[in-house]
Amino acid sequence: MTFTKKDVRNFLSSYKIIALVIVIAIIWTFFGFMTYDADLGGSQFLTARNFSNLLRQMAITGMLASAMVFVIVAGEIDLSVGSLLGFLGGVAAILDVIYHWPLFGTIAVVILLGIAMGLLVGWLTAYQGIPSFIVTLGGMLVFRGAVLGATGGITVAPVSEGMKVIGQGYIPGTMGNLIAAALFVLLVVMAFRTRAGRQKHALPVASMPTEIAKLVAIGVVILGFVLTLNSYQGVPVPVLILLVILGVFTVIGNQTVFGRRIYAVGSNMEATRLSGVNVNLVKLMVFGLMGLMCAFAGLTTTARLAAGTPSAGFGGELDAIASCFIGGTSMRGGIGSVVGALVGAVIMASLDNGMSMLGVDTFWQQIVKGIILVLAVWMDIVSSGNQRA
Amino acid sequence: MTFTKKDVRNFLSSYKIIALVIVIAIIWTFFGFMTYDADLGGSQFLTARNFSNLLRQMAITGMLASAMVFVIVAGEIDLSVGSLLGFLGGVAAILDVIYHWPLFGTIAVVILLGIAMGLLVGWLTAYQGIPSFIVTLGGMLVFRGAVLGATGGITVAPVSEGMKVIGQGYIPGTMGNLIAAALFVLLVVMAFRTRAGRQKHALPVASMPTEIAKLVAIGVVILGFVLTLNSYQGVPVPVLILLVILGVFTVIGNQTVFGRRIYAVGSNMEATRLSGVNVNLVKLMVFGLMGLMCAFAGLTTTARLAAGTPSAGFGGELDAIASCFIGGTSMRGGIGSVVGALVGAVIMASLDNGMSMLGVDTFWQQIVKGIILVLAVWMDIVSSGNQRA
Amino acid sequence: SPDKPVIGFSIDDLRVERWARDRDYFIAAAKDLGATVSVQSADGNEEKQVKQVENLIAQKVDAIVIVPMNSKVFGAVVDEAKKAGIKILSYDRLILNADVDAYISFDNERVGYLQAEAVLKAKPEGRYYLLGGSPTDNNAKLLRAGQEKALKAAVDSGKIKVIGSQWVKEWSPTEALSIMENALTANQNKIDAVVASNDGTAGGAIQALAAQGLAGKVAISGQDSDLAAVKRVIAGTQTVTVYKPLKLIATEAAKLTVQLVKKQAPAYTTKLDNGKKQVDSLLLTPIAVTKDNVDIYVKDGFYTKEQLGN
Amino acid sequence: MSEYLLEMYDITKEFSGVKAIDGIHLQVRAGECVGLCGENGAGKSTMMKVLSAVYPFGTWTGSILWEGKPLEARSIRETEEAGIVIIHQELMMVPHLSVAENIFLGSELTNGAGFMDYEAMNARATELMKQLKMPDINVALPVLSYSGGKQQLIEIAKALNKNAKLLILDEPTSALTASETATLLELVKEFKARGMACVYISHKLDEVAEIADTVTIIRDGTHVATRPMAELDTNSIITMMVGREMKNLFPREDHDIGEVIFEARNITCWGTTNTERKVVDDVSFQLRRGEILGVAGLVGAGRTELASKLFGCWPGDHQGQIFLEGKEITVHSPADAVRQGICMVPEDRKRQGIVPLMGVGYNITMSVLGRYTKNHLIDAEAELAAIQHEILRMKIKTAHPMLPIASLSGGNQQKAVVGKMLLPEPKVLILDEPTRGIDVGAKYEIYKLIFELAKQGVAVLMISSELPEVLGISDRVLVMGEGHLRGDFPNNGLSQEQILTAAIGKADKAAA
Ligand SMILES: Nc1ncnc2c1ncn2[C@@H]1O[C@H](COP(=O)(O)OP(=O)(O)OP(=O)(O)O)[C@@H](O)[C@H]1O
Ligand SMILES: Nc1ncnc2c1ncn2[C@@H]1O[C@H](COP(=O)(O)OP(=O)(O)OP(=O)(O)O)[C@@H](O)[C@H]1O
Ligand SMILES: O[C@@H]1[C@@H](O)[C@H](O)OC[C@H]1O
Ligand SMILES: [Mg+2]
Ligand SMILES: [Mg+2]
Repeated sequence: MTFTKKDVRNFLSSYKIIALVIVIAIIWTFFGFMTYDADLGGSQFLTARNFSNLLRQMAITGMLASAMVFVIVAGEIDLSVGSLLGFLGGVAAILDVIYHWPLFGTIAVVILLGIAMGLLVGWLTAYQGIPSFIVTLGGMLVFRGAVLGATGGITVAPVSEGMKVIGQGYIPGTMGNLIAAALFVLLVVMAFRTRAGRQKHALPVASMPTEIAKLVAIGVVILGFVLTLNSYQGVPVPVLILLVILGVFTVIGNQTVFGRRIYAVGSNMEATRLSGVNVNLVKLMVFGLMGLMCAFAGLTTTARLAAGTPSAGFGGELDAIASCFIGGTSMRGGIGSVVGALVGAVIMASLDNGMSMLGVDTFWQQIVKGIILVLAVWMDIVSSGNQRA
Repeated sequence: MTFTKKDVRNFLSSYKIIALVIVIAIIWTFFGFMTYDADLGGSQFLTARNFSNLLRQMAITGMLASAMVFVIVAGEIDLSVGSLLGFLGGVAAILDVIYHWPLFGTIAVVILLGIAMGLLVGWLTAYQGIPSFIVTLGGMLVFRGAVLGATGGITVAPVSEGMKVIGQGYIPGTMGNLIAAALFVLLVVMAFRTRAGRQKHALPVASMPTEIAKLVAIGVVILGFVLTLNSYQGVPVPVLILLVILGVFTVIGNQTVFGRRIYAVGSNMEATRLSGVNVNLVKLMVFGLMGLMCAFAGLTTTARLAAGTPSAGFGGELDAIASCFIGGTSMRGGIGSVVGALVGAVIMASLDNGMSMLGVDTFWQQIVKGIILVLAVWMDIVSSGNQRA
Repeated sequence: SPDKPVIGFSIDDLRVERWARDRDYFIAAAKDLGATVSVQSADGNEEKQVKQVENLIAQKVDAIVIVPMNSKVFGAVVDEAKKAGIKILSYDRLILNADVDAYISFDNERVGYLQAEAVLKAKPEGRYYLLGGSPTDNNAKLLRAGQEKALKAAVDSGKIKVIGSQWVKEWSPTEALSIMENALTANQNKIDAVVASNDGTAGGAIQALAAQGLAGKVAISGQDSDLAAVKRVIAGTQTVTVYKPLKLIATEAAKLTVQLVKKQAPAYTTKLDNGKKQVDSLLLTPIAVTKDNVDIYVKDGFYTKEQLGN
Repeated sequence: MSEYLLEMYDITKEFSGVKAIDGIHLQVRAGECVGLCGENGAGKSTMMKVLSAVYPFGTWTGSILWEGKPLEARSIRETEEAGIVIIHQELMMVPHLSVAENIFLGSELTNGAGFMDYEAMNARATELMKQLKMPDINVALPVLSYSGGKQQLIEIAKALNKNAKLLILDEPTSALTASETATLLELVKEFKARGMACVYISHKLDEVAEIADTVTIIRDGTHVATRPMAELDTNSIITMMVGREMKNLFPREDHDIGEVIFEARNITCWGTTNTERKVVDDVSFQLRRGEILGVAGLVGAGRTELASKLFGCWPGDHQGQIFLEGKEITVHSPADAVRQGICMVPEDRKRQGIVPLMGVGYNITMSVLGRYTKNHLIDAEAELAAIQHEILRMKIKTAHPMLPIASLSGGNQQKAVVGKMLLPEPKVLILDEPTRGIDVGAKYEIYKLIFELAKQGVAVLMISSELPEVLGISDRVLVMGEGHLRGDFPNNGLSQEQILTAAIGKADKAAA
C-alpha cells in the first residue's frame, strides 16, 4: 500500500491532534536522545521527574491558552493577559503576605478582580465597539503600570504555606489513581451514550472495534500519565487544576449553548446576531472567562514562586497566543479546541525545557521557538490545503 | 448659530486630522500650563528646545509607523518590527565599531538586510499563506534571538562620528529655511494643479478663499516649524529624514499604482485579485517597505545611542501600531494615512515627554498611555458613527 | 538654582526591587539638603532613558543622577547636559565614554566576586551551576566576570566543577525557576552550589530547590538584600546576599550632587577611567551578608526588627 | 380586531442623513402572501429589516401594528417571539456549525442538565429536512459541506422551526435550481393554506405572479401602489417599478460571428473541500469572435469552477489546455488572464467584485491603472477622463465619480464592475451570473452592453441560471451538469425544456 501526498494531507487534516502528537513525539525523541547520559543512567529528558517538570512549567501558559482559545475562536484577541496575570498575582501576594488574609479570601478577591477586569475589557470591545486588539493593547499598558503601582516594584514574599500548595503541591498517588479511574469510566460511558444517540438518528458512527480501540488507547494514555507522575511525586496541583479546566472548557465548548455560540459568533457574527443571539453578551462572557483564567494563572504564578514579583507574567500573552495557533486555532475565528491549545502549550514548553536542559544559549532558544511557531502553522495550512498561493 | 451633536460628528469624521490636531493642542496646552515655572521664566514644555526633543523622540517610532500604516491598510500586521530594528541596529553597530566599515557600506548593507528580512516575512505571508500575525510573532522571537547572538549580549560602542550624525546631527538654519521655502512652493503649485484638474472634470472643489486660507495655514505651520527648530539648533537630521519619508510615502499612497493597490488589497483582497492585480506581490512589497523602514529606524537608533545594544527596539512594534490606530488607521484594513500615523506618534511622544517632565511616576505614565490609546480609538469610533452596539 | 537645587534622578528599571529603595533614600536625603528630586524610570529601556534625560535637560534641572540601563549610550545626551551647564552623576553603574562629573558605586565585579566567594566558602567542593543575569544587561557580564575570578582557583584545582550556566531573560524569577528545575533534572539533583546573580533570580531558583527538598542544602548566592532574600538568609535557604548599603550610597550621592551644584569640592576616593576621562569616583564597599552577620541590617536601619521578624 | 395581521404605516428610515425609505406603508392579512416589488435600492430589504427589528424600534420612524397592537420591538428575539421570521437576502449560515445547530441557533434545545440536547435537535432537524424534500442531508455535518442552494433551503428550515405567523422571504430563489425553486413555492403555498402569512420579495416576477395574492410596489423609497395580483401581470408590475413601460426585455441586436478565437480543451477541476471530487470533468469548447455563448446548468453544475479555471483563479487542483487566437496560453492567475485579454465579471459582486471603501472611479480603473501614469506617478487628470468616459458609457448613476462604490445600488455597482473589466479591452469576456439580484431596468442596460461588445468582436461567455436570459441573449448555449458538458446547442428555436433535459443528463448522447 502506498500513500499519496493527498492521503497524508487528508489524514492530517481530519486528525489534527494526531499531527500535533506526532510533533511532540519527534521533539521528545530528539531531546531524549540528546540528553542521554550513560553516567546518569539514561536519558534525563525522558524521566518521570522531567515529565512532571514539563507539565508544571506549561501549566500557567496552559491556563491562559485554555481561555485564549475561546477569545480567538470568537474572532477577538487578548494582548493584556500577561500583564493582567502579573497584576492579579501581585494583588494575591500583597493580600497574603502583607495583610495576612485567609487563603480563601485572597483567592475569592483575586478571582472576582480577574473576572471584573475581563468583563471591563469585554464591555469595551463588545458594547463600545473598540477592536479588542486596541483595548487589550491599552490594557497591557494599564495593568503593567498597575502591578508596579501595587507592589511599588518590590518583591512581595514569602507567601503563606497554604498559598504555596496551589503552585507546588502534589496529589497523593492513590487519590491520583482514583481520579484517573473515575475519569476513564466517565469517558467510556459518554462515548457509548454519544454512540447510541448517533445511531438512533442514523448518523455515521465508527465501527465497534474502532471505538473500543480508541477507548483502550485513551485508557492507556491516562494510565501512563498517572503512573508516570505517581512514580515521581504524584500529579502536581497546578497540573490537576489545568486538567479540570481542560475538561470543563471542553464541555463548555462542545456541549453548552454558550460554547456553541462562541463558535457561531467567530464563524459568522452577523448571521449569529440575526438569529437572535446576543452576540455582545457572548463576547463579554468570553472575556470574563479570560479574566478568570488570568486570576488562576496569577495565583499559580505567585504560589509557584512563593512571591509576588513585579515582572511576573511579562510576555505571557505571546506564549498563550502562540500555543493556540500551534494547536490549530484559526486566526479568522470559528475554529479551535482547548485540547489543541494545550497540546500547543506542551510543544512550546517541551522546546523550552529541552533546550534549557541541553544548555542551549538563550538566543538560540528564541530563534528555534520562533521558527517552530511559524513552521507549525505552516504545516497546518499546507496539510489542510488552505494555501493561498 | 448652534452646533448639534451631529454637526460635530460630521465635522470630525470628515476632518479626522483636525480632530487629532485638536487633541495635540489640548495635550500641549495642558503640559504647557503644568510645567509653567516663574523662576525659570515660563513654561518648560513649550520651548523650542523641548519641541526639538519631542520630534527627535518620535522620529524612530514615526519611521516604523509610516510603513506600518501600509501594512495595516493592506490588512496585515507586523509584530516583528521592534526586534528587527534592534537586529539591524546591532548589525550596523558591529560593522561600524568592530569592522570599521565605511559609513556608506554599513548603511547599504543594513538597508539591504532590512529589505531582505521584510521580503522574507512578506513571502511567508503572501505566498505561503501563513497569517502575518503568526509570521511576525515568530519573527519577533527570531530577530530578538538574532540580536542577542550577534552582539553576544554586549553593547557595541562607540560608533563612528559619521554614523552619529544620522541620529544626532542638525541641519544648519539657512538650509532649513531653504528647504521649507521650496516645500511650500511645491505644495502651492500642486494644490492649484489638482484644483484645476478637478474643475475640468466637474468634481467638487473647495471655494477659492477656503483654498487660499488652507494654503496660508500650511505656510504658517511650515514657517513656525522651521523657525522654532532653528531657534534651537536647527532641524534634527532624523526629523528631516522622517519628513522626507512622510512626503515620499504620502506620494506613494496617493499617487502611485502600487499605493492605490495597497488600499484596494486591504479593502477587498479577493475583488482586487480578480481585477488582475497581483495581490501577493503588493503584500510582498509592503513588507519589503516595512523592512526598509526598520533599517532606517535601526540605523537611527544606533546613531542616536552611539551604540548598538541588545535590547534596542524592544517593544517598538507596539508604539508603531498604537500610533497608526490613534492616527485613524482602520483595524480592518483599507483605511489609513501616513500623516495620521505620524500625528498619532506625536501624540504618544507628547504624552511620554510631558509626563516625564512633570515627573509623573512611571506606573502612572503607563496607565495614562494605555487609557489614552483606548480613548483615542473610541473617540474615532464614536465620531465616525461606527459604534457596533 | 544652587540654593534650592532641582535634581533629576533617572533610573533604569523600578521593577528591580533595589532601585525603589535607592529612590526613597535619595529623595529623603536630598530633601534634608534642601533639594527637590524629579524621578524618572525607564522600565529597562535604554532609548526611553535617553529620552527622559533629554526631558530633564529641557526642564533645566541643576543636576542629573543617572542609573544607566546601558553604560555606553549616554555620550551624546551627557554632552548636551554639559552644554546646558547641568552636572551629571553616574550612579551605581559607570557611564562610559562620556563627560560625567562624578561616579558613585559599589564595584560590580567585586559584587560578583563576593557572591562566588561566599558560596565557595560554604561549598568548597562540588558541582556548581551559574545562574546569570539578563543577557542584555552589561552588569550581568561584570558580575559573571567577578564570579569566575573568585572560582578560578578552585576550578583549576578540580575541586569544583561548573556543570552549566544560563542567562535569565530580564532577570525574571519565573524564568529562573524553570531553568533551575531543568538543571536539577538534567543532573539528577547532583548540584551542590548555585551562583545566582541577584536576589530575584535566586528566589526563583530556591523554589526549584525547595521542591526537591534541597533548599538550605545547596549553597546559593544573590545580591541587593531584597527583604525576601534577607528572610531567606535568616531561614538558611539562601547562603549569601550582597548588601550594598543603599542608604549610604543614596545619601552620599545626594550630598555629592548638591556639592557639585554648589560648586563645592566633594571628597572622592579615587579616579576611574571611563574611556573618555578620569572620572572622580566615590567607591563604597559592598558587604557579603550571611547568616553570621545579618544583624547588620537592623544596625544600619536598613530593615526594622519587625520586618525581619516574621 | 383589525382585518390585518400586520400593518406598517409611514415607515421612514435614514442612513446617515439619506432616506432609504420614506413613508412607506404595507398591510398583510393572515394567510395572505404579499409580493413586494421594486428596483434595486428601492428599499425592500430595508423595509423588512425595520419590521424584523434588525433595525430596532427608535432607529426609524412610523408605526407598526401587529395583530392590531403596536409593535415596538428592540431586538430580533422580540419579533421572533411575536411570530415574525425573516429569511435574509444574503445567506446567513454559520459555516462551521452543523446543519442542526444552525437551525436551532438562538433557540437551542437543552436537556435537564442545561447541556445541548443534540439528540432532540438532530431528530427535529432531520424531520424538517424531510418536509423540505431533502431527506439525504446529514444534519450533523457542518453546513459548509453543502452547496449554496442547499444552504438556502436549510435557511428556510430554520425559519420554519420558529413557528412563524408571518414569514418574510427576501430573494430566496436567487441561488436555487428550478426544481428547488418549485419545491420552495410549493411549500409557501402549503404554509398559506395552513394560515401563515408571508411577504415575498423577488426580482423574478413570474414567481411573484405565481404565489402572491397582493402586490405592493415601491420605488425610490416611496410607496407606488398596492393591488391584488389578480388585477396585475408581470408587465404592469414592471411598468410601475421602473416608472415607464418596457416592451422588450431582451434588446437583441444583430452582430457578426467570426473565427474561433478561444478554445478550452479537456478542462478538469477538482473540489476544494472534497479534493477527490471532479467539479469540472473533461470539458472542451470553442468560442468565436463576436459570439455570445450562454452557459446553462443547475446550481453546482460546475460553471463557476470552469470560469474560475479559465480565469486562473480556481484554488483547487486542475488541468487542461487553453488556446487564445490559436496559441496555447498559460493562465496561472487573474493577472495573467487580464494581461492576455481574458476578463471575468465574477459571480459574487459583494465578495469578489467591488472594493467597497474606494470610489466608483477607482474601482473602474483598477485593472488598468498603469495606463494613466506619467513618470511612475498617477496622472490624475488622465485617470479622471477615463473614469468619466466609462461612467457615461455604462450609464452608471452616481452623484460623482469619487463616491464610495458601496453606497451605490446593486445594479449600478454591477455596471461599474462590468465597466472595470471592459477597460482592459478583453478579447474574451466571461460573465458569471451578470444579472443576479439586479432589477429589470439594470438588466436591460447590461444586455445592451453585451450586444454592443459582441458587435465590436468581443467573444462573450455568459453563465446564467436564468433560462429566459440565456435564451434571450445567447447565440449558442452550453449546458453543464454535474461537472460534465451535457450539451452544445445553437440558439435557434431552443426551448427551456431542451436545456433542462440536457442538464439533468438525459441528453448525454445527443450532445456533441
Ligand atoms: N446599512 C446601510 N447604510 C447605508 N445605506 C444603506 C444601508 N442599507 C441600505 N442602504 C441604502 O438604502 C437603500 C435601500 O436599500 P435596500 O437594501 O432596502 O434595497 P432593496 O430594495 O432591498 O434592493 P435590492 O433589490 O437590490 O435588494 C439603498 O439606496 C441602499 O444603498
Ligand atoms: N454536492 C455538493 N457538495 C458540496 N459542495 C457542492 C456540491 N455541489 C456544489 N457544491 C459547491 O457549491 C458551489 C456552487 O457550485 P458551482 O459554483 O459549481 O455551481 P454553478 O454551476 O456555478 O452554479 P451557480 O453559480 O449558479 O451557483 C460550489 O462552491 C461547489 O463547490
Ligand atoms: O543590583 C543589580 C544591578 O546591579 C543589576 O544591574 O541589575 C540587577 C540588580 O539586581
Ligand atoms: Mg434587498
Ligand atoms: Mg456559479
